[in-house]
Amino acid sequence: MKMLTNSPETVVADALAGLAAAHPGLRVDAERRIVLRAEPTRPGKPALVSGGGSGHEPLHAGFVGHGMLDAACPGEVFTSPVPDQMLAAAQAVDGGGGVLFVVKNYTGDVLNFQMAAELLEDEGIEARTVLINDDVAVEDSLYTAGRRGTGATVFAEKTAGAAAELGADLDTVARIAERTNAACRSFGIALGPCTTPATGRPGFDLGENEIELGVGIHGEPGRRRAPFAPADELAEIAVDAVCADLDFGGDAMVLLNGMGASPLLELYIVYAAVVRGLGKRGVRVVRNLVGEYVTSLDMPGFSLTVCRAEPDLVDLWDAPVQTPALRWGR
Amino acid sequence: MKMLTNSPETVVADALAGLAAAHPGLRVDAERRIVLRAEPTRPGKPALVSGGGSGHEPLHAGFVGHGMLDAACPGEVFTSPVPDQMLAAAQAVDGGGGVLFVVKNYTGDVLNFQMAAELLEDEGIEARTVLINDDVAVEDSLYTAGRRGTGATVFAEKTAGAAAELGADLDTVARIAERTNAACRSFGIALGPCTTPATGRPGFDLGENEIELGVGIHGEPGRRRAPFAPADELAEIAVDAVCADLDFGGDAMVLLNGMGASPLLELYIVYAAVVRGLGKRGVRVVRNLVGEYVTSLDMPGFSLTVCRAEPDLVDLWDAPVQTPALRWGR
Amino acid sequence: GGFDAALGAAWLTAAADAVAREAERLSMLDAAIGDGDHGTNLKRGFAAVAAKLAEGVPATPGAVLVLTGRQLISTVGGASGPLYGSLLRATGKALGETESADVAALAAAFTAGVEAVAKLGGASVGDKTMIDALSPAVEALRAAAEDGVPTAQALDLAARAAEEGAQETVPLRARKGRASYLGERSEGHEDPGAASTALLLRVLADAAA
Amino acid sequence: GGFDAALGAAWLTAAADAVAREAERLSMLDAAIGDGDHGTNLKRGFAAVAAKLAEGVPATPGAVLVLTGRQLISTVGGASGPLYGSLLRATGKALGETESADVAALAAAFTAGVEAVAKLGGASVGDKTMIDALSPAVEALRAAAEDGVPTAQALDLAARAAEEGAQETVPLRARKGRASYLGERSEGHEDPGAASTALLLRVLADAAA
Ligand SMILES: Nc1ncnc2c1ncn2[C@@H]1O[C@H](COP(=O)(O)OP(=O)(O)O)[C@@H](O)[C@H]1O
Ligand SMILES: Nc1ncnc2c1ncn2[C@@H]1O[C@H](COP(=O)(O)OP(=O)(O)O)[C@@H](O)[C@H]1O
Ligand SMILES: [Mg+2]
Ligand SMILES: [Mg+2]
Ligand SMILES: [Mg+2]
Ligand SMILES: [Mg+2]
Repeated sequence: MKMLTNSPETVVADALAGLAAAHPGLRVDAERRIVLRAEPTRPGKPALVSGGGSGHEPLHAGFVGHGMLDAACPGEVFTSPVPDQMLAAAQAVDGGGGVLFVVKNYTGDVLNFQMAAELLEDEGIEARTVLINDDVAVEDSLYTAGRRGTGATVFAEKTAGAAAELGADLDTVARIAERTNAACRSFGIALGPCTTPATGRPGFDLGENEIELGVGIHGEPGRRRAPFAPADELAEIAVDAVCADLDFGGDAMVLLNGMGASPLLELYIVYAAVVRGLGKRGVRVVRNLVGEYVTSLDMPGFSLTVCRAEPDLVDLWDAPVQTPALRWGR
Repeated sequence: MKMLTNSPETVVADALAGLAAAHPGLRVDAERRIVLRAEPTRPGKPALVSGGGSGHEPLHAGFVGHGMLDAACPGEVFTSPVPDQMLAAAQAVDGGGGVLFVVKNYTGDVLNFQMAAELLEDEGIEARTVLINDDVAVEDSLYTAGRRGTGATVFAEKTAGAAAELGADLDTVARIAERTNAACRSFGIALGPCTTPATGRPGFDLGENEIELGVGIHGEPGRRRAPFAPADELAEIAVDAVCADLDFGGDAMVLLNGMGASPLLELYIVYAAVVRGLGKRGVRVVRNLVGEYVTSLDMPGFSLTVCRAEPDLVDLWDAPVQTPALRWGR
Repeated sequence: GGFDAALGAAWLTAAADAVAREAERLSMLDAAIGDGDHGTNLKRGFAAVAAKLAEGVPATPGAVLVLTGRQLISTVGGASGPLYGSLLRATGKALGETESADVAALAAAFTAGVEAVAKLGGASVGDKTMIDALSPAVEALRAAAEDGVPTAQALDLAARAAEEGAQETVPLRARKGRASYLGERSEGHEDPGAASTALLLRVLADAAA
Repeated sequence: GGFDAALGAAWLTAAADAVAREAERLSMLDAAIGDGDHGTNLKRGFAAVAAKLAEGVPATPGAVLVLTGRQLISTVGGASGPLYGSLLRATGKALGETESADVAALAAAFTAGVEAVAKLGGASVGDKTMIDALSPAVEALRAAAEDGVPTAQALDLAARAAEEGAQETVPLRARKGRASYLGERSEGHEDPGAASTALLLRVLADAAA
C-alpha cells in the first residue's frame, strides 16, 4: 500500500514535526511525545488531557487549544500512548486546578491512563478520569470490554473544556464530561478497511458488495457484515441504532463524521438523510458538525454521533473554542 | 465501487440538501443550484461568485460566507456548472457593486462563465472575471488549454473576499484576485485514482508502485508517472516544481492540501518536509493550511500551493473569515 | 424531403436515446484522456432536450435547433455544453425562418455552426477535439450540395466523414480541452467529443433515411 | 542452574530478536480479531528492553525483570504494554533480592506476576487473552516445582503449556480486550497475546536449555 510516510517507525514523530510547524498555537514536545497549548494553563483552571492511538486525526491533538484540551498524548498508530506521556502532559499543564483525563474506553487506553493516574497521585496532582463509551455497536456487558469511545470524545472535550475555561472546578468539569458522554450515542459504518503503516495491509477484507456495520475506529472488523445499500439506507441504519439505544428527547447535537476516505460531498448526502431520519423520530438537530473529526486513517465510511441537547451542554458547545480542528466564537 | 450516494443522478441535489441542513449561515437554492450567504450583500460591496464541478468539497460552497464568496455554483461532479446558475447567483448577490467571477482555468468553466458574463452584461450588472491558473504541472503554451486552476483559488477567494469586505471596489477586488493568483504556484501528486459516482470506476490505473506526478483535480491522469517514493521525497518533488517556476522571495503562505483519501496524519508528515524543503531554498512559511480544501473525491495524494507573502496579501489573508471551511478572526 | 422541424425533432429525440445508450462508451473515452463525464454530460443534456421537444416542437427547423442549443447550454455544463449549444444555436439561427432546408441551406447553416464552435473554443483541425469530426462533416455536406446529392444521402456522407474524422483523432496529441494536459500521453485515444459528434450525425442520417 | 540475572538478560535479549522475527505473524493474528499492532507493539518494547540491558544488567534476576517491566510500560502502549509490564514487574518484585531463583521460587514469583495481570485486566481463563497461556504455564511451573524437575525442563514444560493454552484460544469467544467487540466473530482465531506469551516462554526455555 502506498502511503505518504517515510517509514512505519517514524510516522508519529514525522507527523508531530508537521503538526508543530503548522500550528503556532500548539507546543509540541517531540522528545516526550506530548502536544500542549503554546500558552500555559491559567492558574487554578482544571487541565484537560486526552490521548490515544494516532491515526484518528484531528483527534486528539487537533482539539488542543482554548476552550478544549490543554494537552494531548499521541500514541503509535492505533496504539494507546504510554503512561510516561500522560504523566508528562499532566505535569506540564497542571495549573493547580488538577487534571482531567478524557479516556476512550479501549483496554489499552484505560490501562495506560490508569497507570498514569496512579503515578500522578504520587506527584500530589489531583486527577480525575472520565471514560468515553458511546458506541452502541458494542454491547456493554460482561462479555465485552464495554462500549468503545468514539465521537462523544469531541462533545465531551468541547463541553468540559468550555466549563474549565469558564471557571468550573475539577469535579464540575469531570461531571460535565460524564454527562456529555452519557448524553451521546454513536454508530459507525465502513465501506472498506483502512491500512496501517505498520502492516501495509488492509485490516479486513470486504466483498465488492459488503459493508461493515458497527465498525470501530481502529480498522478492527465491525460486529457484522451487511450488503451494501444506498446512502439513505445506511444513514437510516445508523440513526436507528443510536435512537434505539437512547431517547434523545426533542433536540440534539449531531456529529456526522467521516472515517477518512469518504468525500465530504458524500458526507453531506448522508447528513441530509440523518436529519430526515432524526426528524421522523421527533429529534430536531440544533447543532452539527459534518466532516472528519475522528478518523480511521484511510477508511471509507462514516460514524454518526448524536448528543442530547441539554441546554447547558449546548451553551458549553457554543462557547468560544480555538483549536486546529474547531474554531468559533473567538 | 461502494459510495455513500443514492444514485449518480441525484448526488449533487442530495449533497446540497445536506449542505443546507448543516450550515445555517448558508442559503441553498436547490431549484437553481446556487449557494448563497444567508445574509444579503451589503449595498455597494462587490460580490464574489465562484463555482465549478462538484467533487472538490469544501471548494466552493464551503468558502461562501463573510470574508470570502457571496455565492457558489456547484456543477455536476467534475463538470462545470451552467451559465444559468452563474447568472442566477450573480443576480441574487449583486449589491450594486458589481460581480467578480472567480474561475478556475478549465475549458468548461471558462466557456460557461464567459457565457454567463455576456448574459450578465445584458442585465446591466458589471462583471469581471479572474482566471485562476496556478498549476505548474501543465505548460502554459499554445499546445495546452493553459495552466489549470487549483489551490490558488482558496488564496484568491480569501484575499479578494477580504478586500471586498473592507470596502474595495470591483476593479480593486479583481486586481487583488489577479495578484494573488499570480503569486501562487501549485503541484499535485496522486498515489491512486479517484472514482466518480457516474462511472463507478477509477479514473486511471496505477501500478502497486506507481504514482501520478502533476495530477489534476478531476481524476484526469497526471502528466507523467513515477515510481512511488517516501513522503519526504514526494514533498521535495512538489517543492521543487513550484520553486522552479516562481521565485517566492523570503516569505510565503502555504496550502498543503489533501486530495480526499490521504489521512491528515500523512499530510502532516508531508507538511514537515515541505517546510524543510522551502527553508532550504530560503523560503519561510508565515501562514499555512494543512488539510482538505480542494479535493478530488476519494483520491489519495496531496497538492502543494505556495503563495508569495506580499504584505498586503498577508493582511487580507489574516482578515476575518466565517465560512464552513475557513473561520478565523471573528 | 429537406431538413424540416419534424426531422429536427425526430433526430434530437433519437439522439437522446442514442446518447443514453452510448453514454458509458463516451465516458470511458473521456476517462482515458479527460475526466470521464462526457457521456453523462450529453445524456443529461439530450434528455432535457427530448423532454422539451415532447412539450411541443417549434414550427421551423431553425427554431428547433436554437431551442436545443439553449437547452444544452442550460443543462450540460463542462466544455461540451457551451460548444454543442453554440453549434446548434448558430446553425439554427443561420437557418432563419425556412420551413425546410435543402442540402445547400443546411450546409451553409452548419458551416456557421461549426464556425461558432471554432470561435468559442479556439480549436483548429488537428487539435483533437470535436472540430476534427465537425469540420470534415461540414465539408462533406458542402460537397454533397455542390454535387446535388439528396438530403438523406448527403447526411449519410456527412456522418461518414465525421466517423472518419473521429477515428483520425486517435493518433493525435490534444492541444485543447482537458486532454491537452496529458501532452503526448493523449496520443492513442479517440477524442470523446469527436466520437459524440460522429454519433449525433449518424443518428441524423438514420433519421433522414 | 537456576533463574539468575544472566539467564534473565539472555532470555530478554533473545526475546527481542524472536519478537522482531515473529512481529508480522503476531500482528496478523491481531489484524484478524483486533487492530493489527500486537507484533509491532512488542517489537518496539522488547527492542527498548534489549537496548536497556545492553547498557548494563542489574545484579539480581528480580531487578532485571522489574527493569524490563518498567521499560515495557514506557514503550509498548496498547493493552499489552501495561499487562506484560505488570507481569514482569510483579514477577521481579516477588523474586526479591535472590541471586538465583530455583523452580519453586520462580513458580511463586511467576504466580504473583500472573495475578497482577489478572487483577489489572480483569480477565479469567477462557476469556481468550494472554491469561489463557499464562495460567497453564504458571500451573505447569508449580507442578514442576512440586515434582522437583530441574529449571531447564521446568521451563520447557511451562512453554509447552503456554503453547497449548494459546492453541486452545482458537475456538473461544473473546470477552476481554478489543477482540471482544467481535462477539462470535472472534471465534476461530488464535489470540495474539496468548501467542506472544507462548513465544516468550519458549524463548525462555531455549535460553535455559
Ligand atoms: N476548446 C475546445 N474546442 C472544441 N472542442 C473542445 C474544446 N475543449 C474540449 N472540447 C471537446 O469537448 C470534449 C469534452 O467534453 P466534456 O467531457 O463533456 O467536457 P469536460 O472536458 O469539461 O469534462 C472533448 O473531447 C473535446 O472534443
Ligand atoms: N483485559 C485483558 N486481560 C488480559 N489480556 C488482555 C486484556 N485485553 C487484551 N489483552 C491481551 O492483549 C492482546 C492485544 O494486545 P495489543 O494488540 O498489543 O493491544 P491493543 O489491543 O491495545 O491493540 C490481546 O490479544 C490479549 O491477549
Ligand atoms: Mg492497538
Ligand atoms: Mg468535466
Ligand atoms: Mg469530460
Ligand atoms: Mg492490537
